[in-house]
Amino acid sequence: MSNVADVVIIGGGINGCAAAYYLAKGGTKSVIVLEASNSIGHGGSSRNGGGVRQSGRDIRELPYAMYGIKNMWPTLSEELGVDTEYTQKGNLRMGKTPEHIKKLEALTKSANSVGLDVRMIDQKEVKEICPYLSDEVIGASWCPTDGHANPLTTTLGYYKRALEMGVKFYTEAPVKSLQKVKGKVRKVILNDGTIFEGETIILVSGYESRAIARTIGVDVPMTRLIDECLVTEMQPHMIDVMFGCASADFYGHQTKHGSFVFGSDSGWETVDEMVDPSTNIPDPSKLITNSMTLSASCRAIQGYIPALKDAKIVRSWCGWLDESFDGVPFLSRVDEAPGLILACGFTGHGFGTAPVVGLMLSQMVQGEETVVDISALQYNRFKPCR
Amino acid sequence: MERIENHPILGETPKRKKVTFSYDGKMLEGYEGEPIATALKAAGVMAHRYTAKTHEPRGIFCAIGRCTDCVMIVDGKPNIRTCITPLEAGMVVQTQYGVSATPEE
Amino acid sequence: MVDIQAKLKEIGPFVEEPDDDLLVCRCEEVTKGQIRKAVHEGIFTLEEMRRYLRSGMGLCQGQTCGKLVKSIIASELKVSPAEVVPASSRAPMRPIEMCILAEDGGGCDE
Amino acid sequence: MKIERYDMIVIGAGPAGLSAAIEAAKKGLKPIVFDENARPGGQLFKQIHKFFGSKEHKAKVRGFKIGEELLEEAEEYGVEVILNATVVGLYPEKEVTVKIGDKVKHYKGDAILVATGASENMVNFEGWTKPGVIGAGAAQTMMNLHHIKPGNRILMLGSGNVGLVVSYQLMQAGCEVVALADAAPRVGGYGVHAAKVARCGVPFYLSHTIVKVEGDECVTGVVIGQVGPDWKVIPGTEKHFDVDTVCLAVGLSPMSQLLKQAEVKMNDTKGGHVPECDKHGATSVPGIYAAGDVSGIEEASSAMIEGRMSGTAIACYLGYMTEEERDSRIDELEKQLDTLRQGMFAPKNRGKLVEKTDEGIDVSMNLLNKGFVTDDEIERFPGVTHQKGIHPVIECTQNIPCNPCQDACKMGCIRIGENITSLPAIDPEKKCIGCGMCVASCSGQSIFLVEEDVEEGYGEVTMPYEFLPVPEVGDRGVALGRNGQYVCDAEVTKVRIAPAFDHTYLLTIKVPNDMVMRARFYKKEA
Repeated sequence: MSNVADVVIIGGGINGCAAAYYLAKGGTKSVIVLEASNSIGHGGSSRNGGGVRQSGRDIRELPYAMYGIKNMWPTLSEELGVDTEYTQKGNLRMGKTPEHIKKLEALTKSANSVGLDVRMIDQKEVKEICPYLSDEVIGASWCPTDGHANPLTTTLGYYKRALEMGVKFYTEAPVKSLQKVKGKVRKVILNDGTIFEGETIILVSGYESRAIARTIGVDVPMTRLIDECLVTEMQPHMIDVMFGCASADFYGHQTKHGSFVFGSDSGWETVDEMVDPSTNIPDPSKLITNSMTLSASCRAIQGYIPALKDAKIVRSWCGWLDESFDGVPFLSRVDEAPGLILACGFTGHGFGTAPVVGLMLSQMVQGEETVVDISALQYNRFKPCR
Repeated sequence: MERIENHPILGETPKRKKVTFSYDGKMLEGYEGEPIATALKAAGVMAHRYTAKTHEPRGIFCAIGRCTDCVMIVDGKPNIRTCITPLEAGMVVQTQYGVSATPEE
Repeated sequence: MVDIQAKLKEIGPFVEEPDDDLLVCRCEEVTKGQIRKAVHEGIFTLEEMRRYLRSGMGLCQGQTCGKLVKSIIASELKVSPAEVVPASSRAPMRPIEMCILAEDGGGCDE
Repeated sequence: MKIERYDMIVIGAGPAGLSAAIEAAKKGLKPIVFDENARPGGQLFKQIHKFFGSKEHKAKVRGFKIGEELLEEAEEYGVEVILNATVVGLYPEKEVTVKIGDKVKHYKGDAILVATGASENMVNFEGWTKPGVIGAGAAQTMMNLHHIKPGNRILMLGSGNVGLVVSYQLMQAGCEVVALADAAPRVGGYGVHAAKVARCGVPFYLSHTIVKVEGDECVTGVVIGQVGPDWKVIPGTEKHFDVDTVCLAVGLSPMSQLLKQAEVKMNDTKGGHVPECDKHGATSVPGIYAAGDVSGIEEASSAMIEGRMSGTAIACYLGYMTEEERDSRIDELEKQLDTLRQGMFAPKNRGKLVEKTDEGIDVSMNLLNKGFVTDDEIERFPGVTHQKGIHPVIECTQNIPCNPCQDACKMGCIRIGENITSLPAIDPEKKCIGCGMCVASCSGQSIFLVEEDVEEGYGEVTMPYEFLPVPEVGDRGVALGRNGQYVCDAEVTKVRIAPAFDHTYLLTIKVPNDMVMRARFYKKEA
């Protein structure tokens, strides 16, 4: 086993797998992916609502989000040889109060400023798009080029393709630290002492990136927040759009399979702590859902889509999202750590942009210009408040 | 299938109230409170649903509400586990095709 | 640490078998061949198999096929079933209507 | 949000859960028991056969009666049992959410006992999804709870105790069991269970598996075939049966999802995914306990004792009894449990071929391969003697934990001794009066009364009989041998029933006197 590669990617989530795939496709000879857990896509990649959207994003993210939807998603299933279930039937971000509408209008205005086709629609038009919604919904922002896909098959599709192209994947390979050699980040040391070396190291491990980056003196300003998802039993085909709401009550869509996948919260997430119940010691790897969230989510969903009241929930799950200080990801090289590329802080909406992020990571490694300018995603963009 | 009226160990089956219900438009009889699946079995119904992908018939498999193979459309609601749902007078029970009440082509 | 490429090399390429069209997951109608093939594509855990093929993700949540899928993965990987990472277990234990869950714990007065 | 507190929350009102709640309630705890089913008792209410063990294990009492007794005891000690109560999740801080009717409620227990039992394993073969292929548990549920025949002509797959017991129950319900198949080379369950099925004429096909199930809309037939050492079917060995039902009894797995959700440390074993427990049933999470099948598949009798042990441990954990009190009670219960875990079918012998009994007698290989002991093999067992006049013949040939026959005989004809797994032996010095109590008390239905000479050329055999219709005196029919094959014509000379027999009729048939050691079942027609 050769532990030396051109690129070592820390994190076997969708961004890591996509980066590995585009690197291999772009001709990088040796790529290694290290995944801490025992499964690929164990983190946010398998714990999200599957939104592939531009609307609602910070304008710094819009250029690449739009690039991905225009140039990558439509052909992705074919490229990966899996059904990504990509459906481009629009995103409905709903509002129930004048305050909600105001918020949506502001988002819409800023998105229009960078050329996104998104507009405000009234209740009548909302009902035309989706007749199952509650009368409480008074308006929405509507982005017809948004959509959704299946994060599970998409992630594993990238993984499968990357494997086929010779990328080496190691699971159950948790990284303990990074180490510089002659001023350049090169060594990746696992908990069990195994050492990997790469000309370039891509750190794409969600919130865990923070602790790993710290081992070479880099601190990435982000926090961790729990989010929960649930899925219903199969329903007759009803709705193609992706849902969201101004109040962030819930988000989700009906899958190709017929089940509805939703994400939501109980409001207690900021103080939620994962604890190993055997020892009572905090352990974020214990992904135990909260006893209140399931019902809180159902209340939220029913408040918007009463037609689903008899749909049965078959499963719920939760996951951490890596929330960056300003809600916008970090995607950049690091001045004080040459050889390292940071890709984290996706703040719960990294799935839809994963193809383009993967592509741009490969371009950064291969010394090419990225498809869009991402200088606004620099890790050191923050300035003191006074 | 025959009902067991008298059993060597359990003795005579207690008398229960007869009710009628509809199954795919036909009127059938069963006993109030027994699982819908039991009443259907007594009437000779074996296939409760046809699957979504391959359209194959399914019927009672575990009889205790775990495997969900016996689900049907009951009073308009799909995915009702008939093996553990008590029969009531006037229930409308329909074969489930995928998740709908009509066969797809 | 699991070296996926090394393991794939060790188990060799996917070879079709006569009973590949045998159904394994009754709810989602996943066949033995699909599961076997997925192993050769790098899907080694029950969790990944669920995500990839939906096996065990249907109404019964893998209560019927869990053990069967596990043994197929194990035999394809040439290990004992106990070595295959099991799937996690999540609430609700049985399917529950959204409207019933929505009644629970709502409002501040409770 | 409202959370109700209880000393002890028990999930599952089966034998383990109820026993634990009773034991704890006796010590002053207020337990609440949730069960998702409409009736309590777990699988006990589907068990209509008499249980094994000794008096303290409620031997010779039928399963559903044990269930009734447990319920009465639970009520007596104020155990709250909530039915149709589905536990949705087991969350941190020992919180459970429960769906009761149309409501979801939250409870916290100072201790939680998970006693959720087991679920059936399944095997897949061509056609296994067709309506008419059912689990053995489904068959029991249909016939013993819902009073409907699972099918008319049935093939059973699986020769463990479940497969054997359910085959017998199917016949009691009026169904025809056309064959019993198992891929294993030997019968997995108790020999006495196999023998009572085989003597009714059910052929056993060991080393056989299902090749395919036929039928379009539902099952119309099944093909089985012999398996080679690679577990693959040997071409040319296929056999077809016309059946409308195929019943699967291929083992059970612990239903441990709730424990997994609670992040209890689990072990993946051959017998399924089980929690890591100490001998009291305490899991890795303080205050969460597990008992019964969920912590490892065993019999209901063991589950009841395990439940009592956990109930005791929880009572101590919550300060309702001292450690000394706990330890002395646990010792007592452990002894009972140890007794049940002795003999050929002890957990330590699982998967092993035991060739000799504890007494040093060669085990009947026919019993293991075909389900019955042959006429010459039976002679070597201590329960089989030849005497003048009426006497018991005990065809109990394996060391299993069971001894009611010893107490049943008031004359002292039957000896088992201290060790309840010893084979019952006949004391030829003691005189049998032909009361038949031993015949009715034998849970394995392996005791017969034999009298070689009742009249010129004829003798009599008295056998346990649990089918309908009950033959009448004077009926003429045929006697079947241990292998279920015709041995001779027979006439019913006596039919006895008594409350003490508990629904087991004693049927006496007259057969030629050279047939008294061969005739073991009676049928109206061949």
